[in-house]
Amino acid sequence: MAEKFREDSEIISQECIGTDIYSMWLKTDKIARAAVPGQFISVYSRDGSRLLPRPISICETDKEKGALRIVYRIAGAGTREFSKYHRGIKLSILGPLGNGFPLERAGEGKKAFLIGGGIGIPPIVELSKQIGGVRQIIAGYRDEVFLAEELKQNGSLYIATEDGSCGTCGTVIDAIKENGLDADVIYACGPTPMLRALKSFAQERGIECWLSLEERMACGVGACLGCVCQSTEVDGHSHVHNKRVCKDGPVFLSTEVEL
Amino acid sequence: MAEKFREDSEIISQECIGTDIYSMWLKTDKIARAAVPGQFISVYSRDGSRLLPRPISICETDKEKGALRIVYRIAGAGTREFSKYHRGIKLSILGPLGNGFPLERAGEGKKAFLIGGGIGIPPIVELSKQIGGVRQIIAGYRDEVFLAEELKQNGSLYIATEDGSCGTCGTVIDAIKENGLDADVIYACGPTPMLRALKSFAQERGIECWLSLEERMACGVGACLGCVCQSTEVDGHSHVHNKRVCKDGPVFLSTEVEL
Amino acid sequence: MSRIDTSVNIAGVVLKNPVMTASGTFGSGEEYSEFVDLNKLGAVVTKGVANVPWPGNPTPRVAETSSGMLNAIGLQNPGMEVFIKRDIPFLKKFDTKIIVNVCGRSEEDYCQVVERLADEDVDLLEINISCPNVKEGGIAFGQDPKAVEHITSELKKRARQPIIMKLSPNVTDITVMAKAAEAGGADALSLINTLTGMKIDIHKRAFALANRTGGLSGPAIKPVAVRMVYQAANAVKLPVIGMGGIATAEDAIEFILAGATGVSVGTANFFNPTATEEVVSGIEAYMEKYGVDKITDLIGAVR
Amino acid sequence: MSRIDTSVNIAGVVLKNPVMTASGTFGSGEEYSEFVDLNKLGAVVTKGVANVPWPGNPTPRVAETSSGMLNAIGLQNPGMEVFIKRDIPFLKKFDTKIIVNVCGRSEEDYCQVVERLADEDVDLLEINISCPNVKEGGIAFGQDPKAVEHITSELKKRARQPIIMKLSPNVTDITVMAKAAEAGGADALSLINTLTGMKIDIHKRAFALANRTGGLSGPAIKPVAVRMVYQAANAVKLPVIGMGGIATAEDAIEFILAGATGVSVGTANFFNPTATEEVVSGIEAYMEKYGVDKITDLIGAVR
Ligand SMILES: Cc1cc2nc3c(=O)[nH]c(=O)nc-3n(C[C@H](O)[C@H](O)[C@H](O)COP(=O)(O)OP(=O)(O)OC[C@H]3O[C@@H](n4cnc5c(N)ncnc54)[C@H](O)[C@@H]3O)c2cc1C
Ligand SMILES: Cc1cc2nc3c(=O)[nH]c(=O)nc-3n(C[C@H](O)[C@H](O)[C@H](O)COP(=O)(O)OP(=O)(O)OC[C@H]3O[C@@H](n4cnc5c(N)ncnc54)[C@H](O)[C@@H]3O)c2cc1C
Ligand SMILES: Cc1cc2nc3c(=O)[nH]c(=O)nc-3n(C[C@H](O)[C@H](O)[C@H](O)COP(=O)(O)O)c2cc1C
Ligand SMILES: Cc1cc2nc3c(=O)[nH]c(=O)nc-3n(C[C@H](O)[C@H](O)[C@H](O)COP(=O)(O)O)c2cc1C
Ligand code: FES
Ligand code: FES
Repeated sequence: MAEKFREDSEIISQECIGTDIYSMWLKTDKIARAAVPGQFISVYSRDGSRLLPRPISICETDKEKGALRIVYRIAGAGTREFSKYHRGIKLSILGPLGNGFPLERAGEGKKAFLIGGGIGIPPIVELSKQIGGVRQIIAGYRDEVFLAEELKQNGSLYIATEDGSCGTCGTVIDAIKENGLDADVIYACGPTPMLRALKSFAQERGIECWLSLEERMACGVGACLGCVCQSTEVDGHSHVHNKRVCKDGPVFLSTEVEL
Repeated sequence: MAEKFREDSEIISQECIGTDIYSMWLKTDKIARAAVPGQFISVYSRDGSRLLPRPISICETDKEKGALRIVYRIAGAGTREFSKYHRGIKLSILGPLGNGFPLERAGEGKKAFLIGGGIGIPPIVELSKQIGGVRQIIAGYRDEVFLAEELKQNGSLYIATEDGSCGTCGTVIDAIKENGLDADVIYACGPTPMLRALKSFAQERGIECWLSLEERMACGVGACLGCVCQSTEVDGHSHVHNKRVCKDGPVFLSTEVEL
Repeated sequence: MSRIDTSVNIAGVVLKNPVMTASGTFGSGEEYSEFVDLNKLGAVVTKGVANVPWPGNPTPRVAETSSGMLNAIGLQNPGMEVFIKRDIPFLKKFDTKIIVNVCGRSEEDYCQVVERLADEDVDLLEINISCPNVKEGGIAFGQDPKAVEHITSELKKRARQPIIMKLSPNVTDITVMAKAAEAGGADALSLINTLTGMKIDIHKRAFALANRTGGLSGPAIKPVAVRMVYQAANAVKLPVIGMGGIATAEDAIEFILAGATGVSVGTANFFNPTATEEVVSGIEAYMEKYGVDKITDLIGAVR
Repeated sequence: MSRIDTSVNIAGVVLKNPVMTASGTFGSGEEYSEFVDLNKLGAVVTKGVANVPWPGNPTPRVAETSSGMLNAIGLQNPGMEVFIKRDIPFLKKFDTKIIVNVCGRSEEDYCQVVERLADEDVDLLEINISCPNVKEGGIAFGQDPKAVEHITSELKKRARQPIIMKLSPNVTDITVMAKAAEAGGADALSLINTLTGMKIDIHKRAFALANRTGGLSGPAIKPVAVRMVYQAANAVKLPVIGMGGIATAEDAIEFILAGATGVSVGTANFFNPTATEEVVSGIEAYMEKYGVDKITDLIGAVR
């Protein structure tokens, strides 16, 4: 089991990279070096009225500097608080958490789809840097495009927007079809409807498919059973049809889970 | 009735002036100009888990710059929070609150005692600047002396320390006696035992005596009845033997209140 | 904004909007009228009024807790005669409804106040049945359904204004109390009063409040309050006034969606003196944003 | 620090210090053993265990509130057989006491778990009587004194380990429940379980929890918990384990001064994974500072 660390990490920089979307680099002692793509951190609020940590995916790591990047959208009071902080402030974080994407399922001679939807795009950045084989990155947005520069550097990027303002008009699956793409393995993170569509898409085409799920969390470490998803089979830990997104996931094989 | 203002005031400066004692200057739009000596402000926490404002006396005002000074001791979580803030941060404050010291009871040809005990000393600074007549300032401390420079500038300063490290060894009353002082009117702010002693001292000598009381507050404006003290007579507002420290006080004639 | 209808009807009394003040946190309106335009509020609910002046409890009467506060004011009030002479005329100057909160130590106390107010120009009476009841050995009326029904029907007989029974949350099943008040003839319910709590100063090794226990209020209790408002509103046909931790329009709308016809702002006044007015304008903004024409469409919309 | 005695005795079981984990917030210890040295804790209290695996409630199961959180996990657990095979051996590796929290949907369920655990190497059983009770129409055992006394005496007959009855705070008078448990033969009490609450998402106009209501925990509820611990400890002769919002040593000492012999850290683990250990060392520091030699001198010292 990978080790987890609790750190008071210093904000190296923070910038707004889109409407309500922020990018923050954090200096960490150990977390950045220990992290693998697809893992997340728990970010603790500095306001005592907000107790629960916010789970945020690791978008990039700089192992040399021991720094990690998160990219997040303001969704409520917690993320709004984070967006107000500037360089030098310390944020308490816990990580790296969860399992991460299984890099070994791709590699030399294999074609992979690396798919991100909306605020599920950030973890795809580090994944695209570390994974082997042919990298076909498909990013789906409602309208405004972000993180595209980073993604382009690590593979062929295909964009889909719901309003058609950039790339394919439609979903990430529309983009795959429009560009006639195929793959041996899928890695994806994004909203549940997208993951659900990818699960059946992968099933139809018989492609191995790894999905990163989201669920409301409390502990983030597997103790509270707050964040479960339904599993196809009885789970080895819970002994019921439930898996913990925070600990057994967030990345699951699409056939393991019900969506 | 004096007008009260709610302002987001900017911290001009903050410094530590003694063990756990902080001095802060705040830029205000209207409060500093409207304030009279002995009034206080309610300082709101920025941490959503702490709801109630902290009442802090106005130590000095700079009417030209529209600035006011508070001097406070770390007593718990709220004052600890304030002590961490630096220049530029905005603090939400409400004031000026309460009645203040009746300056007209002193003046030309009258001798006044201006007495502060411990963290009750701050309001005596502005009082000593604005009051007329002969100003005999008596400041009582446990051990560590603070604000003495400011006090010296506006009158003759007599110091008492409980441990005898400076001035008279003992209480403010010991200092009065040791120095053979007398006065026509007393103004005082400090811990209840000191006020209680002054009340009987004044009674014995037949001196008019104004005391600034402390009580735990919630609203700070007279609405909640959280902060009452016992009054000698049935009070005209409450119709019972209670007066509101925040609104009817904090300054009372010693004969009006039970201590 | 004129297109939006925020008015609500509580027992035949039409309020221009559902926003009121919670009893005991707003005096009789005078202190906060320096910060808030009382004309903008649906109603002002006064501090509890008894038949005679009450001195209340010794101090300390208040203490802070995480996202909440404890109070043991002990219902200090100047008695109904002073209230009628001084506070009603003050409130009559404003275009807002007047709701008088009534307290007592015995059934007779309550009856006297209600009878005395019969000919006064007030709109509604709110009966605080969480007052300590000396005769019944310290258990509040509000914790026994038979007592709730009985006192409600006694007061209903005497009251000229509609009566709102204010329920205590310190009960096993709030629906039992709500139904008892309905059976007794209540015109409306309000809830929740404070949860009984305690704080100890570990350095002084003493109770933080002179009274030992006090009532917990503020954002800390909001989830309990929303739950009870939801349960009560679904258990009876009466309009419900919801309160407990309301500090923003979002909080108020949460109570309305749970089933509240009116909402009261209490402890929030202490940390934001303009909270009541902000709740009013925030509700309007929410209705604009989501295209809600009538606030009554939101009442109990989540079920 | 060796001079200081932090040990407490709960129903004949001596804990090295009063600090435990609150059931359901610490799993069976494994997850938090990455952050905390379990050897430092007085006891580990496990997640509720039933006779058979329970799938729990649909998600969302958790929501945040001001200084608190709501949970409706629905007592998901792998059942007693897995628990005995996997979790007890894990906990036995540490020098700490093991307290198994027991849940059930019927009296038989509880009896089965208690009987099955009789020969297992656990120190104490904590009986969660706030579980939904299918047979009695959804009202929890814990809200009816007759049911509390009855189930306590039935379990007492069968249990080999001392039993701690864990009381629900959603009652009018906690002392009635405490006395009922005592009359039924309980060896100790623990309180409080969560307060029932609700949260509504006003933008989605939907309940924040799939289960609609959930249990409120965290610092928000501490004043209610301290009050109930004080009342219960003064109403019965049994040792009381206090919990509800304990996040720091100061909080723990507040409960001890109110009458608690043991203290449990729950929700605080979620926002500070090392909270339990910090409470242990903070209690020692407090005792050092004030020259308290035996922690038992602090129990119920404020009255
Ligand atoms: C493993 C994981 C990784 C994540 N990575 C990112 C990321 O890289 N960037 C990013 O912007 N967001 C990410 N999220 C979502 C992020 O955790 C939530 O947006 C955040 O917790 C909201 O907190 P808040 O206080 O701002 O909003 P709140 O007021 O708490 O909630 C606002 C809305 O956000 C949604 N939400 C809240 N918490 C969660 C949650 N734990 N999971 C899903 N939805 C939630 C709710 O639907 C709610 O309506 C991730 C979530 C998970 C579980
Ligand atoms: C009119 C007035 C003027 C004041 N002026 C000053 C001042 O100029 N400088 C200064 O340092 N302090 C002043 N105080 C006291 C100050 O308000 C408290 O120290 C502060 O509120 C404590 O807050 P906290 O969160 O730090 O501590 P808490 O954790 O809230 O309390 C810590 C301790 O402080 C005491 N305390 C808390 N609130 C009050 C209160 N309202 N009145 C009296 N004691 C309290 C309690 O005994 C408690 O044990 C004044 C109080 C009043 C009523
Ligand atoms: C200081 C204070 C005094 C109160 N006095 C009364 C009262 O006189 N009568 C009454 O019915 N409720 C009284 N209450 C209860 C409030 O009206 C309200 O029911 C409770 O505080 C919950 O709302 P809140 O969380 O918005 O404050 C008082 C509450 C506080 C904080
Ligand atoms: C996520 C969660 C799960 C819980 N599960 C259980 C449980 O299985 N059995 C039980 O008796 N109490 C359970 N509780 C209640 C806690 O043990 C404790 O009584 C309550 O949370 C108050 O303490 P706290 O405020 O420190 O969390 C649970 C609480 C939480 C937050
Ligand atoms: S968040 Fe607690 S188990 Fe996943
Ligand atoms: S603090 Fe509310 S009346 Fe004084």
